Amino acid sequence: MSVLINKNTKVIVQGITGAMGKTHAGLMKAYGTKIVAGVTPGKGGTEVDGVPVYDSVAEAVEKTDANCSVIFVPPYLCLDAALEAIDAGIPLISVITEGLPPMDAVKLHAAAEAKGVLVNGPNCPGIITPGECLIGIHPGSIYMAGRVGLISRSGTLTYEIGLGLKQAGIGLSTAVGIGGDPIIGIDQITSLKLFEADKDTDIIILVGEIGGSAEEEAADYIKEHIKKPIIGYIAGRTAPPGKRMGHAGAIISGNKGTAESKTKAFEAAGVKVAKTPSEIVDLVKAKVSVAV
Amino acid sequence: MSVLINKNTKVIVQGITGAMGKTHAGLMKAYGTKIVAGVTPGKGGTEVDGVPVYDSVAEAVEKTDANCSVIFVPPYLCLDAALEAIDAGIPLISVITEGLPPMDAVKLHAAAEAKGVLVNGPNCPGIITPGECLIGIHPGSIYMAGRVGLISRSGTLTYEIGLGLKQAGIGLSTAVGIGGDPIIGIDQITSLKLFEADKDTDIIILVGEIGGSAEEEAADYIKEHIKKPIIGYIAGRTAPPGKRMGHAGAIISGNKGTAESKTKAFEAAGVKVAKTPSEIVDLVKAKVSVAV
Amino acid sequence: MRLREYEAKALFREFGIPTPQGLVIKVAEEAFNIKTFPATLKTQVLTGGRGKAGGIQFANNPEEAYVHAQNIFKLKIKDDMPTAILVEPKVTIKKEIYTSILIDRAYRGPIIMASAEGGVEIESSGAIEIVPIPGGQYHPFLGRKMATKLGFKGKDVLKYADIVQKLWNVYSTNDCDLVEINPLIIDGDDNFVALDGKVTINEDSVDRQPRFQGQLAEHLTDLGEREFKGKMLGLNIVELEGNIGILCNGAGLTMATMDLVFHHGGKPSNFLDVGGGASKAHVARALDLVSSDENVKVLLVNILGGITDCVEIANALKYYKETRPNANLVVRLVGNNETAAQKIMNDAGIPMTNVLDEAVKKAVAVAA
Amino acid sequence: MRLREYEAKALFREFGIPTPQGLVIKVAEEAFNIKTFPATLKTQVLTGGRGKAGGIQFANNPEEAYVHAQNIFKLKIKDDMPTAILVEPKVTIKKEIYTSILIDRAYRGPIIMASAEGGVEIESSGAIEIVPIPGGQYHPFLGRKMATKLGFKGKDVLKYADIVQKLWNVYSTNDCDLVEINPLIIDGDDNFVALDGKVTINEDSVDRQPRFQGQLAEHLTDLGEREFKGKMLGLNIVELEGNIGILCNGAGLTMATMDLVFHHGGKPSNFLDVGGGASKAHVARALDLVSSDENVKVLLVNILGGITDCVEIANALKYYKETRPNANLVVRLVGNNETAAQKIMNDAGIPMTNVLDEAVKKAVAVAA
Repeated sequence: MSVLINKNTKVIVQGITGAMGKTHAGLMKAYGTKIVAGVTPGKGGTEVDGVPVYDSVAEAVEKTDANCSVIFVPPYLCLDAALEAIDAGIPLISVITEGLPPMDAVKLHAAAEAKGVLVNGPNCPGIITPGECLIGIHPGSIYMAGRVGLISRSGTLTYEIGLGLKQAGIGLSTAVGIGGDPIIGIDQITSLKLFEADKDTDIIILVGEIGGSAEEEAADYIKEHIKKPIIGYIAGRTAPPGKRMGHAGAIISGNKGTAESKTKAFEAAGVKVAKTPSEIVDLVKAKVSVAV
Repeated sequence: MSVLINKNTKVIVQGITGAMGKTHAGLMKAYGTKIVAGVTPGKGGTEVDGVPVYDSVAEAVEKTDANCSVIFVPPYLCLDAALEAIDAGIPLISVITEGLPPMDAVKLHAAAEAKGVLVNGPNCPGIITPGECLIGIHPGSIYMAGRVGLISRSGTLTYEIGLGLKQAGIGLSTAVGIGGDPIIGIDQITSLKLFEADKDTDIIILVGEIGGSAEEEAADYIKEHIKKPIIGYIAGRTAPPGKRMGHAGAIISGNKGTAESKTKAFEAAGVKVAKTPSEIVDLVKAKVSVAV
Repeated sequence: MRLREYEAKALFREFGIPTPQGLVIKVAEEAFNIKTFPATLKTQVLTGGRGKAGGIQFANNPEEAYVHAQNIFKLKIKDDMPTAILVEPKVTIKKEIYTSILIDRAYRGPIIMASAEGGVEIESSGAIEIVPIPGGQYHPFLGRKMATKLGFKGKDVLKYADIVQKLWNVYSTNDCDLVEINPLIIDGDDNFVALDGKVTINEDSVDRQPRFQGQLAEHLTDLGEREFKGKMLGLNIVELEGNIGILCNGAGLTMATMDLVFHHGGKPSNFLDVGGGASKAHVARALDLVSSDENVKVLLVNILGGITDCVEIANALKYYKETRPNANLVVRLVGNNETAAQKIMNDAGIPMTNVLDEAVKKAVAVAA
Repeated sequence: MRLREYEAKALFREFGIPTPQGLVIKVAEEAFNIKTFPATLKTQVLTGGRGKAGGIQFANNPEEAYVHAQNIFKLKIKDDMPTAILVEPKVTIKKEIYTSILIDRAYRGPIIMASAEGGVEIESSGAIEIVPIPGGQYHPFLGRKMATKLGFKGKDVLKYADIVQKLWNVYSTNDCDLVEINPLIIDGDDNFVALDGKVTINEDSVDRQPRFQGQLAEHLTDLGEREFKGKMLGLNIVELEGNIGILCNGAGLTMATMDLVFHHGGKPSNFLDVGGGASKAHVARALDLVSSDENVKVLLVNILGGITDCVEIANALKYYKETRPNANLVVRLVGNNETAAQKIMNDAGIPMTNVLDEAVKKAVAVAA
């Protein structure tokens, strides 16, 4: 078991003929993900790495029964691509694209919510259920399968933790890279809910960063609803206020969105907060040995 | 009892300072409807016929707890007014205005559906629960209270039937003038559902007209869900195809929307179809006497 | 209000939809200005079936074109006399497609309707595809979705979707009821070209479309005489073939009255809904309009006053009776201010009833 | 990218928002062109707190204005040297309001934020009202809703809503992050006038806004030197005060690395996320940029190759080491193509670890 994706997930890649789409379609396929089709309007009838390319998502879905789409199209075409996937009835969409204009993000998420479609991202590394399915740009070999759920706003930091855990002999049920934008679809609360309900997840790692109040809201949710142990981490403790730290969402505005506030909220919710990435691994190890 | 409105309904009038709004606010109030406020942007702080006028619906709702709005604003301002009422949390909106541009109607109904708001109209006479509450432009004195539910696409034809019934000593639980536009909110099926559930309605009169397929769809619904006796009528049997007969929605397109098709559908659903307005009264009288 | 083909195509071009390079001629002599042959001459009437009626002709040289133009300018099709001819060069047609955008009741919003087989008999061809535009919010993928439904592949998907996007722009910017391209063709250079164009502006929206304001009268040539006058007077009239003139308030009641006339063996001459709250002057104009058809033998007036004040009606009838003492009038008048109205009618010597069936039967008897 | 006040106001006027009749002067001598006195001279720097810093002055005649202009043109505020002064006539202020539109995370969309008490200390005044714009779809009633929330009545509701509608047009048409009027005033004639204006164009959207393309460089004057260079090179750098230069891939990992430096007692000189899949050349430019600050004592490179090819990083580091043999480099390099990269690093004589904590501790020791 796992959350969101597994070995039966049938994936289409929107923007498969672009550099990014092509590379990662190949990597996902090599990992074992069922890549059933690609979509690039105007390139229908061709193939990429043995994957048939269609002109529209509707056509791809009709031909392949795909139930997941990974989007690699350029930022200004991204909203249209995502709305196309929503319209075609795809229930899970992962938007890897970075740099989506904020108003496009607003419209994308409003449309997805209205239809009950789950959107991962934008500006995210995607999701991986190690050994079963990888959507997005996670380096698959860095993770091993196991019983820890991982939720993270960051890409490489997720890999860092996945790698550290693997070196410690600990595997993941699923890693959800929720993305670094201010407005995202599948957020920390959605992911927590899924991991809480997943019988093959024992522990959850929640990696936050400065900016916004998602961690504070997650903490409130945890207090009420999550029974499984959670290890937290907040990146950006040394970030100065008012500066965008790479991610569009990683910015301290006034005195809002600080690491202190988030750490405090986590701790108040009973989340053990690690101070360094390696401490995350140590804390999980301790919990795992307790559980054993 | 009744459907949609009753003596506790608190009504605001949008466009109360216009000629139409002013006249009918007065008539509604005289009938006994609880007109708690009027709204005309730019005229806040004034009064019409003793009714306080506010600049925004939000303000009017905050001050009066209104739960119904009747809209008399000009066609091109109507969409904005209705969206304002929806935004302010009004659960029932009656749009009397005729000549709403079709694309505005599309947006209005999409917004209402998304929020679960009931919209009566546009281009309708409103709703009356005789003796309790009148919203819209029905001539109140023409109706008497009783146990017959009336659903109609037409205004004056509704009055005609109401008057005929009154002259025969028969009263109405509620009359719903659903409106003559192609796209309306509360339609025949919504109204049928309400009357079927209303314990103070014994018989339902369903007045249709040419154009569209609402009667055919209602007939399908009746077959499955309605136990109460229904008397039907279709206006426009002698209308030529391709001509808009007053109402924007009353047009036979090609061979679609004819009175024959609708009559046939009604009859197949067990609805007794009257040939003339006076026959409606006769048929109801017969049913009433059977019931008594 | 429906635009003529050449007007629709001008609008298309403004929004980037390719059309053939056309020439509009207003007198036959202008046929000698035609540069490219063979050329197609198309009468610019608003009614359909122009081809069958002889309104579309082909010419190989200026002389032929001139003869055709002379004939076309004399050709009335269903009451509609052309004031212009659109001349277009003949084009190579690789494929004909049908595409339109209109509001559909069942989808509660606009839809794209298209068929991979364009041409005349579109309704019977049966291969019509529909892509709804949910909530009236267009997005580019909708055009591509239709493209793949029609079987297009690769570059053609983008080209077709581009046309649909532009057609949507025409539709939404101008508050249209309908925009239609039939046929939309793929020409010898693999470009999509609108070979015909149909645009109907929604009449309720014309007043917020500055470019079409005041143009209504020019676009009503397919209406009957009373219908045209009615539009100009703001009166809702539909011409029928009978001899009983009808004046009523409310669309539903007017239809019911017509039906009742028929039910009792008569034939209505028209549908006229005088609307709610009509004034004496407005009703007087309506009475004039209805009786302007010489077939009308009797005027049946059926008013149920809700907003409408029966006194206004009575005064209009009184004035009408004074000016046309020999006209046959059958009046049913009930509702708002009924008693006062009754008095006026009595004074004017116009018989009146408050029972609808009675009035209708009487009118039918007079007309028979 | 933030517009200067006079640019923001020009945009406001284009969209119909009234502003005072201003004059932009680029050299002090132009002060003699001022027609209306008393006049306000405002330095056109991008940073806040202009008034306190002496960047806003009042003049009663041309001579006074000239002296003020000379001083203002010499006044640097937080690294920002003015290139223009906006001169405006003094206006009568009956009331000051604050109004802005921006995206709010909690509402997952744009909001109107306003206060009936405008002015400098808006965040602490506490009387801020919010009206969300659901789904990013503006409708005129939203402005009226805010108007009544602010306590306006009657005609003022329409006037204020008109300003908000136009402000929304500025916001949505130009892909803004923020549009703000503070203060929006009611003047002596009861008109609403934007006395100040703040417009920030979203940087991710600039490329689809033709009017702002190529203008980015002019609007980055409030950035530090390395930040400005970084923007020009497409490198994501944030200046800090420490002495450990940081080059990392991924925003989260970069922040975590900074935090770790601090955790182990060091001070990062910067945040630099070299991005995913960086080429040798891109990394080389990034290394140059980081070390262009003279305080940097050691360069800490932390790369976890996912999309990124470790060989590209290694080659960039090798080149860097060759050209700057004395630079202190601490490198942690793992992931995609790690083994091949390790070989390059060994050949180049650059020590390398694959344990993050180890690398950070070493860098801190070198910098101490």
